[in-house]
Amino acid sequence: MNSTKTGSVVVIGGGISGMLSALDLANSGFYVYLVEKGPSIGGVMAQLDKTFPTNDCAM
Amino acid sequence: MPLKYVINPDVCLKLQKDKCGTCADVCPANAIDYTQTEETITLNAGSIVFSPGFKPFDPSRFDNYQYANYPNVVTSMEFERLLSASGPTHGHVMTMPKLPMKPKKKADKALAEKRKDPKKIAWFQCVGSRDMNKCDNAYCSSVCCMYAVKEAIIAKEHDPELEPYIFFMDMRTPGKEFEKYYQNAKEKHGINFVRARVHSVTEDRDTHDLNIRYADEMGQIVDDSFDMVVLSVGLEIPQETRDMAEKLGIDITDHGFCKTDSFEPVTSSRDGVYVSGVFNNPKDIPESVLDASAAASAAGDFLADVRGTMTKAEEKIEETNVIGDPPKIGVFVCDCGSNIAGVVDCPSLTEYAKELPYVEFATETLYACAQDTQDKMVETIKEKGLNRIVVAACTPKTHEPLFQESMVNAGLNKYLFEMTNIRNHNSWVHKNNPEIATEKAKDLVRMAVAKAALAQPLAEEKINVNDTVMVVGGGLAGLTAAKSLATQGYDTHIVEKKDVLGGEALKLYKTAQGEDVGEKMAALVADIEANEKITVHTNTTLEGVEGFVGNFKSKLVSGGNETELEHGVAVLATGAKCSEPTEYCFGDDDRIIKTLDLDKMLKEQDAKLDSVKTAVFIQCVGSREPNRPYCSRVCCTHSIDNAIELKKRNPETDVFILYRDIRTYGERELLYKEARELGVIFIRYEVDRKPEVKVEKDAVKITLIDHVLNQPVEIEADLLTLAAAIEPRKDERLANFFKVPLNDEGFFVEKHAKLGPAEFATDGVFVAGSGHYPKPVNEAATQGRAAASRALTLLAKKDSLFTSGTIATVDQEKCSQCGVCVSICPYNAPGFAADGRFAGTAEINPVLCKGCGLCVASCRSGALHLRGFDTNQIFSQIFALGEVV
Amino acid sequence: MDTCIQKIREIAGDLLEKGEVERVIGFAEGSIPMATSPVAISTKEDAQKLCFSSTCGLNLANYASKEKGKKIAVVAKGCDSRNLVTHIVENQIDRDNLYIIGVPCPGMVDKFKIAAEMGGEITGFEEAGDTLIVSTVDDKKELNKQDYLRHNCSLCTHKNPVLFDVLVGEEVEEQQLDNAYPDVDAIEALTADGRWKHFEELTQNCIRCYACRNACPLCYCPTCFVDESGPQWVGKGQDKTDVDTFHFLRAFHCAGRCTDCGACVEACPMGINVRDFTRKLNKDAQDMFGWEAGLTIDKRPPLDAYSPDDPNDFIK
Amino acid sequence: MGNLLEHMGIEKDRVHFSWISSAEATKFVDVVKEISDKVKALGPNKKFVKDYS
Repeated sequence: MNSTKTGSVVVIGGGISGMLSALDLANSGFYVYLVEKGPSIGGVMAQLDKTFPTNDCAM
Repeated sequence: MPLKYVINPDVCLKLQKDKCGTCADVCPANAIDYTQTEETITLNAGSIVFSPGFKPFDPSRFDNYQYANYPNVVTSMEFERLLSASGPTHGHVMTMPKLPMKPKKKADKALAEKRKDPKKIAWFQCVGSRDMNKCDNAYCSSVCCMYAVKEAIIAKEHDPELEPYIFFMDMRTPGKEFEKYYQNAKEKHGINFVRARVHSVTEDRDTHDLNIRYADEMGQIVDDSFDMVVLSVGLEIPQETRDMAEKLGIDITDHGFCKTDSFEPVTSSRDGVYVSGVFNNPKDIPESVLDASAAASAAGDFLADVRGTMTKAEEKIEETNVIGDPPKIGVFVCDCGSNIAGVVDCPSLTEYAKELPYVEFATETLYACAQDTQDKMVETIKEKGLNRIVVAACTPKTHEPLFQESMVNAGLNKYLFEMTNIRNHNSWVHKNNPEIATEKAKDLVRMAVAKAALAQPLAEEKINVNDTVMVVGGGLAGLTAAKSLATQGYDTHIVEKKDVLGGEALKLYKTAQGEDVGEKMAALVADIEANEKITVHTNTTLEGVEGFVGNFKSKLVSGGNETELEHGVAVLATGAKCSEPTEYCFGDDDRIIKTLDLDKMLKEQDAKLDSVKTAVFIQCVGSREPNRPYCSRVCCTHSIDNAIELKKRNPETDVFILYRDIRTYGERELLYKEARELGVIFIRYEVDRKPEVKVEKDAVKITLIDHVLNQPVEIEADLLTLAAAIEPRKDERLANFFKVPLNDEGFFVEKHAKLGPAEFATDGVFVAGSGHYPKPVNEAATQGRAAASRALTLLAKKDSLFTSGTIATVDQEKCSQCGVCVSICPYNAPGFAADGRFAGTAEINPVLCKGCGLCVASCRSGALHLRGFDTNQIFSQIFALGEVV
Repeated sequence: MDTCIQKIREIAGDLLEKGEVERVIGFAEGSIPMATSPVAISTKEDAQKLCFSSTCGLNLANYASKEKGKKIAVVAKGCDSRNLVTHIVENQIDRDNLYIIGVPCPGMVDKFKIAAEMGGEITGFEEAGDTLIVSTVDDKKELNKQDYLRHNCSLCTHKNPVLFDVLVGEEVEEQQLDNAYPDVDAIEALTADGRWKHFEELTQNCIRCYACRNACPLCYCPTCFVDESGPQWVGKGQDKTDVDTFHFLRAFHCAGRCTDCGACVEACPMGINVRDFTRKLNKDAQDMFGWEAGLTIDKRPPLDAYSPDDPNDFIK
Repeated sequence: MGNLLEHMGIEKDRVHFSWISSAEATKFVDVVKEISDKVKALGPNKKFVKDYS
């Protein structure tokens, strides 16, 4: 590994996967840029009503 | 999600024609700025996580379903919004949902008058998936079967009169707890499942009801009429994403999904670029969440040596001492848009709150959780010198931490906060009785204020975290987790009871993508053994665990020698095993084998294979049965893979697969397709009409009823492979060591089915691999990485890990030393004080206490109290409720 | 009976003389017939004060825990020994500091019943085997003890101590009962209103002296819930609801721990059978958990322990 | 607790224990309806009620 690497990560996509990836990275010591093309993060999951199989609210 | 309005520049009159401009005039915050334009920002980053997601398939181009033309044909995504309380109909399902709720056009108005509550709804599965005729999506989208079942159940819950029908090819419910959900849908909820692909939909011109035509299983043409049709659309990778992938220089499959290695399942073909979510093959939420953490782990591994170089420390705000000060309560009433204000009279509620004892300030907010409201809250607290805050809004489960953060920003202890739920508990359930709802909201606020007045600042204890990690289980998932943790600098110990590392994966031949498992595992094991940070304990068992997050002490026993390992976190990756079939004459004849036996033969190039003329596979052997009601997930793909292998070795071999539903989810579907093209014959059987197996001298005879012909079919095979169920190890002792639960079947129960799939509710304990649920190589590796990532976030927080303030405390004067608390606590938090004035009385270890209150309720002497929920606070709430105002 | 008393005195004297214990808790004759009372002695000479008869109905475990930290010996009937077990389990006594002088119990007599039979003030009480010789100023009767047993003793299945260091006298035969709870069954057979009436009448004379609580070896909290004023769990007056709440909650504090020793009833000056509350819970403990209190020092009462597979049919 | 209350003559249907998660809205509604129907059928409770007047 070379030492010219930057300790930051760009996460492209603000859906559930992108958001959580960004959180894990930020919480484990990396600076994170979360990039989302839409006006808000949340992705498709935020539009769902309930989730299977527990029928928990998706929000 | 930040609730901010944005301007759609394509239709904005101001931007397009420089007319209008009303929004700038009316915005009290002067937030409108027409001069903003696109900016290009260059970011320097060490790596990229690419998680672009998917687009729901657009069914407009299917002329047979007339989605574009019929008002009652909707997509599953649209139906999802119909069910949602925050959707356009506030959760009320009605026909013609695509029309505006209050239509303006004349034709729409006429149509809207025909709106009704649907009584019969049909779901069509595989719209835009598993389809090469009308679109090019040969893969399975993996999620539609389950979401359709869910939508049908929820719709039926809304209206018990509803008759939901789901038209499907194979029901694909191979996830954890999915099969039970499907069976419950059939048996408890009365959802109708029809195995058919619907040919076409026509519309009654007058009523707009939909007539459908399909061939049932016996080939009979059936006509039926429905009020609504929901198209279960698949997940698709849009062209835009493919273009971006090309720009990023990463390889994608024909369908636009990222190409990854099964053993490095989130690593793209380009160094430093990691992928997650549906772009990395169709998947549901928990798998996307696992991908997310796994990608974080992989990106972190790549940047291990520069970790922590760019992060900034948070500024600490001095906490105001409020002890002794009279309560000065601030009340924030949230409208939640129209969610609350649409029912509850929020202005009068706010006025009412102002009159309550100790209330210094009360205000109404459109969205209490919005960032600007939060900033205002901080400002108000400082300006008015408030020392207790009540928010009347939604559920503390999701929003309490946010408000508490604002408390901290304003210099207040976060436990001086009280939240009352006037949405879920009030405006949503009493939406038809606004007056009563307003009264109830007043009661709730009065109770919250009474409790808040008694709130005390609570201290959180710092937890010291030991840097060492223990991974239990040296299979693929455990090794993957260990490798990532060690790469990022943590001493990692792998505990394996066998004499070699590798686990069940060593018995596999190839992955679904054709990788040689043996070779890959050997390379992984070599990596592990070469890693200085990793200590491998083979032939070792775990005989006891003490302690808690950050401070575990485990007893390891190897060959009679006992050692103690101190570690901060643990990853449980104990895997699963193949069950021994009790049916289909297994064990009576060496031509009847299990899938893993066939893998062994293929691995060893067993000469016996050359003489096989007819090979039969039976699926669901011991799975999806009353005593093992789950689907073993991997067997369909595994058998098909082996069937292809046999066909390729010798195209003359007749290969039959006897199945109940083929569950080749995601791009595994392509294998199913390939198998059919190679001439593998698939015959479906019903669970109550299982194949019969007889061992004869020249052949193993298999008889079953063909579902198409409804005639008995007899196959004489010289190799019968049983897809035996995958069974958890059901290690109750291990579960007990770490206080983690097992489900009915013996799999570990994760923290949260959706959002916490690689960790346990017990802090500092993580889960990976088939001990959680049966999974193929790539998913086990993903979960291994995900568990590592979750563990890493905890280890990285080393200096800022605190307990909760809401824990039990002991009034030692009152303690009778009876020990009920010590005995009853599921978390071992209470103990007896060893010395001091109160030696012998109970004391609580704040680190172990979860604040569940069991001890408090069990204490006969009234010596135990739950901070933040003290008896006087509860009483004050009850009395406040009783107050006639 | 006399040899048994002799033995108790001998053992007690011995223990005190050798300094093996600091005190011996036992029964001594009272100032009037049948009124035996608990006594704590600390010299060999005082050992002669110790006695034992069918009138020693109080539970000495109650006094043992008050001597925390000291080495003591306790005279224990079957039920006393079961409460000592409970005290060991509940951390009130250290087994190492406790010497149990076990007495196989012949059954205790119901003093109220004898007094009622005799009418006048009792001036003499002797027993010879199963015959009770009771005299008043102007009468003398021979009564059959079995007819005058306390109700709990008549249903007792643990007359012999379950835990002891020495046993005085031969073990007695334990009775086998087809139904250990006929009284509970009788109440259960009533209608809801009938049951309510039963308990209303039961507690109507209660003066809230708390003698039942004080006599009970299970009630050792530093501050009892009835004395607590912040929060005030139960009103302190004679309101019937508060009286019932006291009995109801006290019974709950005994759930799974009560040995049905009868000390509460023995102590009640108003003759209230408060066991009607606790017996129901004892029966439930037996039916739901197969549990009888105080039989083993290895297990805690079922309601003290957390188990994910507790019976939960009541949760719907 | 239900058992002893019932033993004392408080009708069984007046005391109810239920485990309902926040996701089980339908169950909550069903249970509450069931209880309120049962309690309505029993009429007002006169036992164990403190008279403050």
